[in-house]
Amino acid sequence: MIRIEARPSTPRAMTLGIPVLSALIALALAAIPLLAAGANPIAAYGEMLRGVFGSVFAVSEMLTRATPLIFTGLAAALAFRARLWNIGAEGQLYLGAMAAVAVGSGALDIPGLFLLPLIVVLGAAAGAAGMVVPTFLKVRFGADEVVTTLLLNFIILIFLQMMLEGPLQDPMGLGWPQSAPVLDQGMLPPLMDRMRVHAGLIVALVLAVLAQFMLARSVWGFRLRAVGENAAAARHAGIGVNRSLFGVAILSGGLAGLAGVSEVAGLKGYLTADLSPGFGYTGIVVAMLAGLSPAGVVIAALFIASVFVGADSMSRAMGVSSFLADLVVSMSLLCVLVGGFIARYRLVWVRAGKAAR
Amino acid sequence: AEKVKVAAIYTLPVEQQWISRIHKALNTAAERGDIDYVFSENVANTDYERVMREYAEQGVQLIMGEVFGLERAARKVAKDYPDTAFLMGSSFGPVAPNFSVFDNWIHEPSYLTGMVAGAATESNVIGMVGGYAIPEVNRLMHAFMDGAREVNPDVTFIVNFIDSWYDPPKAKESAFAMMDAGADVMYAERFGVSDAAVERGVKAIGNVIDTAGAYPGTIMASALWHMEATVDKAISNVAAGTFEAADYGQYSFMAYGGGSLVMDESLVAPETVEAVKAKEAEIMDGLFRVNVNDDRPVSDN
Amino acid sequence: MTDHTVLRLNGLSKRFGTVLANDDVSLALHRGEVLALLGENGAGKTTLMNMLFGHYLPDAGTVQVAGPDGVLAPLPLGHPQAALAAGIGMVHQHFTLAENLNALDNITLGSEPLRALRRDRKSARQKIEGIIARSGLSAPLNVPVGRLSVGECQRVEILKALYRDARILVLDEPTAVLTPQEADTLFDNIKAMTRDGLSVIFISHKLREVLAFSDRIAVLRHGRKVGEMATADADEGAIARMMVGADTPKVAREAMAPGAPVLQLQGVTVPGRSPRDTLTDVTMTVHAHEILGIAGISGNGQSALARVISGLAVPQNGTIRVGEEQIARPGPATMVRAGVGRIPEDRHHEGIVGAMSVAENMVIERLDDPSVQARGLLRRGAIRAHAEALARAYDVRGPGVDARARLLSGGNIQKLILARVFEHAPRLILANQPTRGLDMGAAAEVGRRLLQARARGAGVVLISEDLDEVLSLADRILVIRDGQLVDTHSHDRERIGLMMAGEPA
Amino acid sequence: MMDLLNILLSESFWAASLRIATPLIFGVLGALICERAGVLNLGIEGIFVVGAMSGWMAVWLGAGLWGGVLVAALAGAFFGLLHAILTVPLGLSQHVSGLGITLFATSVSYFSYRTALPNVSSPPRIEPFQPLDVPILSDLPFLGPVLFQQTALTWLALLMVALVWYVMNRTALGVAIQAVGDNPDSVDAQGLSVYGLRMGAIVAGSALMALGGAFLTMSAFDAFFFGMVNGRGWVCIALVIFASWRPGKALLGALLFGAFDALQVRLQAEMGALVPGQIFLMVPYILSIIALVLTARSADYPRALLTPWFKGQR
Ligand SMILES: Nc1ncnc2c1ncn2[C@@H]1O[C@H](COP(=O)(O)OP(=O)(O)OP(=O)(O)O)[C@@H](O)[C@H]1O
Ligand SMILES: Nc1ncnc2c1ncn2[C@@H]1O[C@H](COP(=O)(O)OP(=O)(O)OP(=O)(O)O)[C@@H](O)[C@H]1O
Ligand SMILES: [Mg+2]
Ligand SMILES: [Mg+2]
Repeated sequence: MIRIEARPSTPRAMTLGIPVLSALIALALAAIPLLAAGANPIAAYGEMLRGVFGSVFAVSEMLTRATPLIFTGLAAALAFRARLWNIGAEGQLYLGAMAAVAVGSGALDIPGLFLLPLIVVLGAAAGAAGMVVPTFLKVRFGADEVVTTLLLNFIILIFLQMMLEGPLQDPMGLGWPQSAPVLDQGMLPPLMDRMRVHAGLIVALVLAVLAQFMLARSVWGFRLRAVGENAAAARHAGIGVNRSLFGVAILSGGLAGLAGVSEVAGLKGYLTADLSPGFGYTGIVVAMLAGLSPAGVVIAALFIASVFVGADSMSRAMGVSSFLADLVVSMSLLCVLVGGFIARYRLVWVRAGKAAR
Repeated sequence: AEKVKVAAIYTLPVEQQWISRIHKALNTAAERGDIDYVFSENVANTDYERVMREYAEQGVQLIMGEVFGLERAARKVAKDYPDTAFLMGSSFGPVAPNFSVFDNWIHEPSYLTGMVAGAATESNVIGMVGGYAIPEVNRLMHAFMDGAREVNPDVTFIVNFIDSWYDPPKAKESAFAMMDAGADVMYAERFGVSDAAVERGVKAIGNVIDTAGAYPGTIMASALWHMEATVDKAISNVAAGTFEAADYGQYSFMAYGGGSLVMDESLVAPETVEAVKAKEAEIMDGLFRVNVNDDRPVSDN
Repeated sequence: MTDHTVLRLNGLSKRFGTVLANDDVSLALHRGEVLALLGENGAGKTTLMNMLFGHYLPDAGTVQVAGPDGVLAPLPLGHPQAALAAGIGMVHQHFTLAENLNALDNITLGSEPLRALRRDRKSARQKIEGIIARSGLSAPLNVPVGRLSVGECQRVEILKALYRDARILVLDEPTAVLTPQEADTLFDNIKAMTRDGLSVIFISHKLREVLAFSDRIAVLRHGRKVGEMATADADEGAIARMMVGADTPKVAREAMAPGAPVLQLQGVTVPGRSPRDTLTDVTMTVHAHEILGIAGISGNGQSALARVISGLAVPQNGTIRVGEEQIARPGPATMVRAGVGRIPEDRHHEGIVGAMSVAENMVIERLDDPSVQARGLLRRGAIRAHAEALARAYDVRGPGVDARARLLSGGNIQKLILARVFEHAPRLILANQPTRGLDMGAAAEVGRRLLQARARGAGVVLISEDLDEVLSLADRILVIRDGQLVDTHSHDRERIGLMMAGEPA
Repeated sequence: MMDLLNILLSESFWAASLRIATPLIFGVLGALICERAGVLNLGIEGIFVVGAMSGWMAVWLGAGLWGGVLVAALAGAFFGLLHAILTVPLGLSQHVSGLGITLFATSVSYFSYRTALPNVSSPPRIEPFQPLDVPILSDLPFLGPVLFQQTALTWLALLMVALVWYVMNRTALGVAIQAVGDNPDSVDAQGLSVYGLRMGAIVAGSALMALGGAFLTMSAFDAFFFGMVNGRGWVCIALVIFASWRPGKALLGALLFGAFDALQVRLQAEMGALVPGQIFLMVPYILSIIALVLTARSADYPRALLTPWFKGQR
């Protein structure tokens, strides 16, 4: 019989070593699809490494892809801390992006000093609104937010399509369902010449640090943790549970909205219905890998981005199907999940018969 | 001669009709031994720019693909790699020195298939199922509708967009709904429509690719797109070092063999065949210009 | 009673991390015998029984059970299935019922092969009805268990064991949630069954029951068995000494003149979905220097009353006054600010946030206080220092104030809550089931603290299903029944018991 | 108005509703079983994909239609087992494991499809399930076309509704599954295996989900496409709650959703000129949320949903 026992404490080497080991195991497992596709795994790993760290360009691309994941990862981490299961970051991201182009692409031609903050604030507000609605339905009617946020993703995406063929459509866009570009002064500036990595990354990092600090050190964070760990006790102790939930809903939705702002005003410049290849959902994964810690979110986002960019680039170099990238990401995720388990628990083999005789 | 290194970047899998035509033309060129061909499919627009740069860095000579979702970014990349030739599906114009564009300008054969459909319908109701209402789609639908109206002024259209490039079951349901509303000829812009037509025994018109073999007795005519002319032209330009920024759209016109009509003459009335062939000749001779209309088509009520 | 041994535990040991929960415990049980297993909170009683039943695998030791032929045979350990097959039935300290199923399904769960294509509910029902007739333990069989009262749930638990033909019945604190009358009936029924050969081990902290119903007593302390005695030879003092290793001081209540009113409820009505959370037109006054006891069978509106006083329920009608102040918008925070200290009924569920530290739990009701925060940031040093002082003052023992509160034992969690409540000298204290599940020492400590607060001038509302506790602590006793309060004007056990049951006194 | 009435009275509309509902019926039943046992299975979207791909692939390789159905179920069961191992004995987050399974199952399907068929220009087709032509019944007015001209898989879905209802409500196994989703301790204390019941339920539920995917490639259509599942799995997650975890209501919910979808394509065709087509696309989702809001308070959740349970820890 196998028994699972919580480790009294996790050795330091293990906290650091196990995630790394898990990632390595995931890469080892990636050899299976590689061999199936007739590629040499050893060469592939080399290509993968080169794809992420081989050049300044590669690193900048990895950072570019990590940026929205930090935002959505933070969105999920904060909400999940309060046991508010926000699966709707994807939709909230698009709400933020819509708000950004609504004001940023010519509606207001004002200096960047005003326009950029306006875009950021409105984008965050739009995302926040997208999470406040399901939170209201939860608090008022008891409607499960996993489902409402999930369904809202679809509704928002369809709404987006409607907007891109209607009010938000670029009049110069030859009829394509896309928005007009954000004015130059409304764009988040790039961090490096000729590279795509942009100031959104800095914003994301600052917010991660801030979130980490507030969660651990502020009364607000205290309340949020209490509500998440035991809402009944928090309510009994006089903490406004609904207020905390709405607060975290606003932050979580706002962060997801910022992911949209950052993608549209930092990277693409205008909005299309395929702005996000599932950043909202991946954010959940990032948050959980991070153990719901904001600082961890940064590391997890960098990890996921590295694996994706590396595997994607490797698939091209090795001439195997580019679907390999998602496959490697998902295997890494599952391995790291199990690794996290092993760090917290140990399996004990017990022979049941012995004691009985 | 040295093989030209060509890479293609597609935002959808290579089975998608539109992309399959480019893929096919490049594969043909590769089989001929003219090029070394690699491709990445299903690349999200977010990642597209990185993939372009990766190929450019690898020294690929010609990069093909579609930049409808990232027109500006793509032109920026092209500027950063002036020695690489870019030939991209795009709604906008070329940019010197190295960024050329193309599009599926098969409105001409679409017009002709419209004539077939308009003549064939008995209920005077034609059903049209589209993916998204984007210019590339709208343009062909309007040409088709114009053609149908030319031969049959009483014809009405039911138009539906399923808001997905890929959902054959949904396209099929949409087609069934139109047949329930009286449509007896279907314009099959998406996969799934012809399947519904086969099940109900009504006729269909194909688009971009020739699926007549898969739906025997159903597809009366198809407007085909051929990328060979475009691709071969670009490859030879690159090989000769004469690649320039240009609009390759014309190579999709019928006159260049980029667009063509196929008809199953056993399913089409002889007088219609005759009328269509006459019109085809007019187009080839430049005597008739098919109107281009990019607006979203709507149902007649 | 014969001397025939039906169960033998030989040298069982079990370690959880650093805690040695059981250390080489041996025990024998005879046919038809009621053995009381006693010990302080955390002494290892539940752990021992869980090993017997197969929930835990012992680190060392063996168990032997007599078969139907009376011959002792080794029991395979670590398999509840095997224990059930050997005729061992266990009623756990916490209910193990599926609330969405009715009693019949809960009772038959696991007794039928899972592969069977159909169930024979008819004969199951007949068998259960037979057991009910024989044992006198009745419960509605067709209602989802979630809608039953705790007393009914407790009976369903025992029926579960009897349905599996248990010859050995383990009862882990079966009366912790029952009224004295319910408890007496339960034990009468069990006694009757022992005459048919049932053997019983029961765990309890209530010495009255132990002395009245057991034949023999075994005592655990810190995981070791420290003694056994025949109940006939035992008295409270002797048992307590064996459990704690020292005498426990008796709490004595001195007479005291009541002061000004500290809590007045006037015509308070709370509508609820079940009687448990309904109050109808309740009027009551609590004075300074007074402990007002609320007795009643569980599920008669105690929770609703407690929710009103702790600010969790907003009455539909009526007024609440704390001291002079009328509470316009009741809420937990308002109540705390008005000087109400609240000891919740369910300490794990409502009393603490188990995943947060002991120190954090100590300040959770006072987050706006300048000693806790400055400009929205926690003063972590101050919080910690405060917690350490408080833990010393109230003798909260455990792995330290930075440890998660859930790691504390039940008694220490209660002390944490007491510390939090008493620290700010509340003028009114709501104590809802404050000693439920606590051992004698811990319970006495709670009583002592409540009396201290009363002496200081606080008013106390003591809601308890343990009538003995109410009798010993309260100055005045009201009975709650069907959401209404009745003054008893008495301290007579018999009379109050009858009023609780709804009979005219 | 007349149009709407005409649509609602037409048999083809109801036949379409049932057809569109079929994959959802499989999916919602599968999700229901998992959640009844206390485990949320967000892997459903990916399990749909793997069912669609593997079932189709098996038929394409010559396994026969029912062979394809079996392969799809087995593939679903495999990914279900993975989810079960991660969430039951290991007790990992059900949300993340589920999303991970969706990503994994989807990418495995796509990667293997592409590796097996590297150079197709149009997707290869199979001979799919044909509508059953039950002799006399299919000629019945109204009921004939609606019920008796569906494919065998639709019938299988309806059969599954009855089967799941029977197992859940009339067998010891069903009672045990309901118990383990409400309070695992109740099952443990009665000598049943919490792990066994939960894992079994997830595996069985996932196999059913995969049939929903298989329907797409083997009945609704005859080829596999990337992205063809298109959110149908997620919809099932919402429908389970709408159905209060009851098979009968699950059927009703799936049918309602199917009906709205069928209505949507018909109305859009009629009124597309007046209203943006997207409005119609949104309707089923908005109605799901409204239904959820209306039923939420009365829904009795499996109390142990999302809560892992470890043996020997309480
Ligand atoms: N599953 C477990 N994991 C870790 N520690 C445990 C576990 N179960 C019990 N313990 C510890 O073992 C000791 C004995 O606990 P046990 O529950 O047996 O006490 P008890 O005598 O039943 O107490 P009470 O009277 O409060 O019910 C305690 O210190 C407890 O914290
Ligand atoms: N013949 C039977 N065999 C097995 N279980 C049964 C049988 N009859 C009823 N049950 C179970 O007993 C419980 C109550 O039965 P009943 O048939 O009254 O259910 P119900 O309340 O009407 O619920 P439903 O809405 O599912 O019909 C249910 O949980 C049901 O599953
Ligand atoms: Mg105990
Ligand atoms: Mg019934």
